Amino acid sequence: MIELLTPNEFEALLLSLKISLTATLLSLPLGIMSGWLLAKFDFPGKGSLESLLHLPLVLPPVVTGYGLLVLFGPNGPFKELFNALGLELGFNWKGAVIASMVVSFPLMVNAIRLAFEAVDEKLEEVAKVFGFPPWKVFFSVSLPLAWTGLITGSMLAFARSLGEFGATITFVSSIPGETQTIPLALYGQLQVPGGEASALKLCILSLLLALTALWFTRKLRKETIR
Amino acid sequence: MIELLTPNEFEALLLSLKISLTATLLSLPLGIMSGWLLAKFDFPGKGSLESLLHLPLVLPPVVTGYGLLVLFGPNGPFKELFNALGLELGFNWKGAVIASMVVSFPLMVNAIRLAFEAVDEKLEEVAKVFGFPPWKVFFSVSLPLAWTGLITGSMLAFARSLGEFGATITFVSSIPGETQTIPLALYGQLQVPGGEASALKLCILSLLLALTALWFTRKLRKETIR
Amino acid sequence: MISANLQKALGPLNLDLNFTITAPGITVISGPSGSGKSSLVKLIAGLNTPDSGWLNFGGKTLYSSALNTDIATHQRRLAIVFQEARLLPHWTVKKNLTMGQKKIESFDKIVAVLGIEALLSRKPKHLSGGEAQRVALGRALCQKPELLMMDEPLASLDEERKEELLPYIKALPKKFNIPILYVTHSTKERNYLADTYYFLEKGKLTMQEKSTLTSTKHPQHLQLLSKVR
Amino acid sequence: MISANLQKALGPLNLDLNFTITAPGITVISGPSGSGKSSLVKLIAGLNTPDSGWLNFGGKTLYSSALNTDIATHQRRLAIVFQEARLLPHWTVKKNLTMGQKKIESFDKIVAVLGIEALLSRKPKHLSGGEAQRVALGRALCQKPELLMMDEPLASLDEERKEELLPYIKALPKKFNIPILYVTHSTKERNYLADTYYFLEKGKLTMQEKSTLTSTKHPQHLQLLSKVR
Amino acid sequence: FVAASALAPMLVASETYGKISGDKVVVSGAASSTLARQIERGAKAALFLSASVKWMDYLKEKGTIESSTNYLSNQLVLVTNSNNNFTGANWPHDLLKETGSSRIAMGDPTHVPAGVYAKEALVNTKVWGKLKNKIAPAQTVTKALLFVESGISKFGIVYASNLKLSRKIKAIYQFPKESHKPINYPLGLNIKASDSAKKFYDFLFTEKGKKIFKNLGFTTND
Ligand SMILES: Nc1ncnc2c1ncn2[C@@H]1O[C@H](COP(=O)(O)OP(=O)(O)OP(=O)(O)O)[C@@H](O)[C@H]1O
Ligand SMILES: Nc1ncnc2c1ncn2[C@@H]1O[C@H](COP(=O)(O)OP(=O)(O)OP(=O)(O)O)[C@@H](O)[C@H]1O
Ligand SMILES: [Mg+2]
Ligand SMILES: [Mg+2]
Repeated sequence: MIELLTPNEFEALLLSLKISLTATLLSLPLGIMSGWLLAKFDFPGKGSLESLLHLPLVLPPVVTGYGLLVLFGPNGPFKELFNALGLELGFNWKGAVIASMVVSFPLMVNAIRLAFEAVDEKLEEVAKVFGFPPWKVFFSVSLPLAWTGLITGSMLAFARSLGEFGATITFVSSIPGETQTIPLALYGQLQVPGGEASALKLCILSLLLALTALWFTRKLRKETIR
Repeated sequence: MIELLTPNEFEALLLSLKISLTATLLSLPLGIMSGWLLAKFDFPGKGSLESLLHLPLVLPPVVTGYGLLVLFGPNGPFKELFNALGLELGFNWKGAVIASMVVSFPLMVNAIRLAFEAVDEKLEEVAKVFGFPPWKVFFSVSLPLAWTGLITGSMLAFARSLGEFGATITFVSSIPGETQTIPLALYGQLQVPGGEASALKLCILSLLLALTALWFTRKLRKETIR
Repeated sequence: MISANLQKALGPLNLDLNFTITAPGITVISGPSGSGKSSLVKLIAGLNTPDSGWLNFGGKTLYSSALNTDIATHQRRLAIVFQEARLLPHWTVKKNLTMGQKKIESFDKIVAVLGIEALLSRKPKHLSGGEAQRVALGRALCQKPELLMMDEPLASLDEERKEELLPYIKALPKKFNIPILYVTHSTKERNYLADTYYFLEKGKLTMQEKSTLTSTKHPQHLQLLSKVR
Repeated sequence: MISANLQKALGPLNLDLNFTITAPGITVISGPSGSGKSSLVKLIAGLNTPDSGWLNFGGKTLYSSALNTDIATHQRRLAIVFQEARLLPHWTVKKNLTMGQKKIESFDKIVAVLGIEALLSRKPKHLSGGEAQRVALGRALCQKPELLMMDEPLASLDEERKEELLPYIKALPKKFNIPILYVTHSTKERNYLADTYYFLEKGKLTMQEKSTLTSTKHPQHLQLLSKVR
Repeated sequence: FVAASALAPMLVASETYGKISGDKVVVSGAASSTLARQIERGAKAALFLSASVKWMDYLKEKGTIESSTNYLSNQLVLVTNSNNNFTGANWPHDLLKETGSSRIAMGDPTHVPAGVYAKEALVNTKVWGKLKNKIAPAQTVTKALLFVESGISKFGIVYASNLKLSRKIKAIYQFPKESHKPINYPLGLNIKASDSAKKFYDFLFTEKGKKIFKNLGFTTND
């Protein structure tokens, strides 16, 4: 299999995997928190939070990418923060992770939110009665009962990250070995007359990754033991 | 408000609305069916169906668009079928609807699936016992109890359609008044000197549409009266 | 007339049901917790598929593993009061009672005897345990089934209400000419209602003689009762 | 010692609870369905916030609208047997009993008296109604709370099992030195268990004299009982 | 159909022409590759102004377009953010030194026409070897421009016509014409084009038509 791939394609594969996985895992804690907040609480500004979360879904990816460029670029408002952290996002894979996270976040949050909404409050009450402090109620009751939502949400985010193109290429460009994921490489191949063969190969790679993710998701779903 | 918009922008707004709404409404029956099948049944080929549904999420939109162009374009294999139906998809708003549907379908299906999975089977059993044939069980019990999922799914699909760019521009190009939705117009404006003002306006238009959709969603969610 | 010969393995329990109920009237089924009473109800309803055997009701074969027959639940013309209320949460109490039907005969009567007049427009979420159970009972009574099954329908009602409902239930078989399968743990209910009485233990049904109805199978009860009173 | 003065409007019902329980032992609360018994339990547990009033327990103020005090449920050191079993579906029966605690005193004893030895490794989904209720009861007995509340804990158990459990429950207050609030519809249980007895009707609690314990409040019962027996 | 980089003048041209003739011209702008594929697949585009000769040849091969003329040409410039005070005086020394850890924004040299020309120019000025790992290959020239605008790239190589897109950008060096192949935008007429489309085609070659493109930074080939 590997021999069938050019080094460039192989690099793109690894990069896609690395970026999508990192993005999904990094989003997860925040996604869980937001999904939970939206599902269980009414608070002032809930509407605004909801809107903000859905922004990247509604805006064309180019705009999202442009927004990221303005926000996280060297003249952006977070400049000092990132400098202090020693984090540089421009033109590297970390930037691609950010782009993927932003773009796939709404999908993750909505799945998780739906799952939390379906958790029976009466079961959470039981845990409270038996002395579980709120954090323990959350981790031992709410979260496990929202399991399918977590899985679905992560799968959606991972798949969306794998397919992420517009925001990434706008934010961190398409540098082979650094930010050129499968979709970007694929796009490049489509721009060259006669690049279809390689494009098809990359397409199939994407699909294989996605199938693996789906297979994995099915396994994990089965673990749900209601 | 309307006076603030150039005729082109206004056209793009209407087109976006028309295309996104049509795409969402047309997807809904199919989305409900697929979500229900995936949630409630195990059948041979379930894995394949699942993979197929998630394809457009994993593939970069450009590829999806290209695939649509090859499949449904004026010279595609379904040419005769479409001619017979009097349907022409190439380079018109109907094609844009198809692009939006394909791209947003996985989001819709997953939300609906999660909701169906959360419906208590015992309640469906009650309806059966009291003589409801399967279709009636579905419409009077399963579907209403999956209400939040339907709403969330539709909202996600609508929002995703509003932001849809890559597949659309690749499949049906960017023809003002016909296929040039807000994101495509926005993209065009970014290519034109002094287009930033208009681009910003279009951005805000997108957001307003999305906010309306979210507000609507919240209203409909509240109707859920478990 | 119901006759059945059904087998079903449920985890460690092997249900092996073999019975014929020819008499109309109320057939009471008792038995310790976990002996398979609710499972029996589900098997007759077709909510659970038996491993093997057959089930006849009123001359029709509802299930037969040999003939590969399995009439769908919704065609079996049943009504069940489940052990849990199982009300449909998106419908009002009234709609839960009528299950969407327009005209229910003696609807007002049923509502009155259950004391749920004041609840009709509420959603099930806001009902107390006993209120929910009464609505579930009312839902079954509003139907005109060919077989009515009740799984401890009075368990969480107060005694006053129980006393009111028992005569009402006792009169049902004659009134609508249907058989009733009644699951209960209560000796009192059993003694008052049973025309036929089966005892279920470890998956096996045994018909009890009429004469045993007035005595109790478990001398321990009496012993304790005497202690308490 | 519990003393309370709590008001809460629940739809058409105005709960107005005013009581002091000084004696240790078992306080039985009866009352018709929908009179507010479960709501009372929830108010004491802090699962429902009262509209006004105060609640003291063992010298601590758990709730006071005047002082703006409202101790969170998990700090109230309670155990409750809910009217519905409310088992956690993702845990085995064993974990549901221990609630994740390592060492439970007299765990084997509790499991034995409830007859749930064979169920320990099962998931709640596969339990019968009575089995689930026994596990829910066991869960509360495994705790060492400062107040134990039980909402019809024996409703769906067979009579044999009830007879076994009643003496066990009766012995609890002395054994662990805790008060028990026991909600039941059953005259039998009430008569056997009650050290103090309250009757709840239309949201109002009235203490019943010790002497009324042996007679029954509702002559109708006796009437029917005599008919049945 | 028109390559995105030449969309702006084409819009003006179509509007002007619409006023003169009363015919409505519909302009669709996207990447040349996208448009070429759409035309191949049966898009009813009468005219195709491509940013690259390659895609025009591709269509000619497929027989959808008969012939084409190099209608426009363009120039390559080195740009920087207007806030920076670099000049082109020390070309290419400054470029090498000042790029530092940032990257030079340009079209992707593997397929974006502007990038292809830029690479050629750098190769010919003998700096490509040192810079090839220091470029940010953008999806389009406009996006390369965005990189410079946002400051994430210090330098960028774009078309002269792009300068009109942003006030935050200044050109500091114009690549000599000899340093790269001529930048041509071939204009082709679909074999199925209608007569009215042909009229617009002709209009583009009038002085009036050409002036529009010149105003927006292009050179027209006579
Ligand atoms: N959230 C609510 N909104 C409106 N009414 C409610 C709500 N919760 C409970 N009620 C009503 O309050 C009354 C008391 O309910 P509660 O559950 O306390 O009754 P109960 O005494 O436990 O009855 P049972 O013996 O039937 O369990 C009932 O009439 C019930 O319908
Ligand atoms: N899906 C299942 N898998 C395994 N065991 C099951 C399943 N469903 C029920 N059982 C077991 O089968 C037995 C019979 O259950 P059933 O609900 O019929 O009991 P029951 O007689 O109604 O008891 P109760 O009086 O407690 O309601 C129980 O031991 C239960 O644990
Ligand atoms: Mg049962
Ligand atoms: Mg109650």
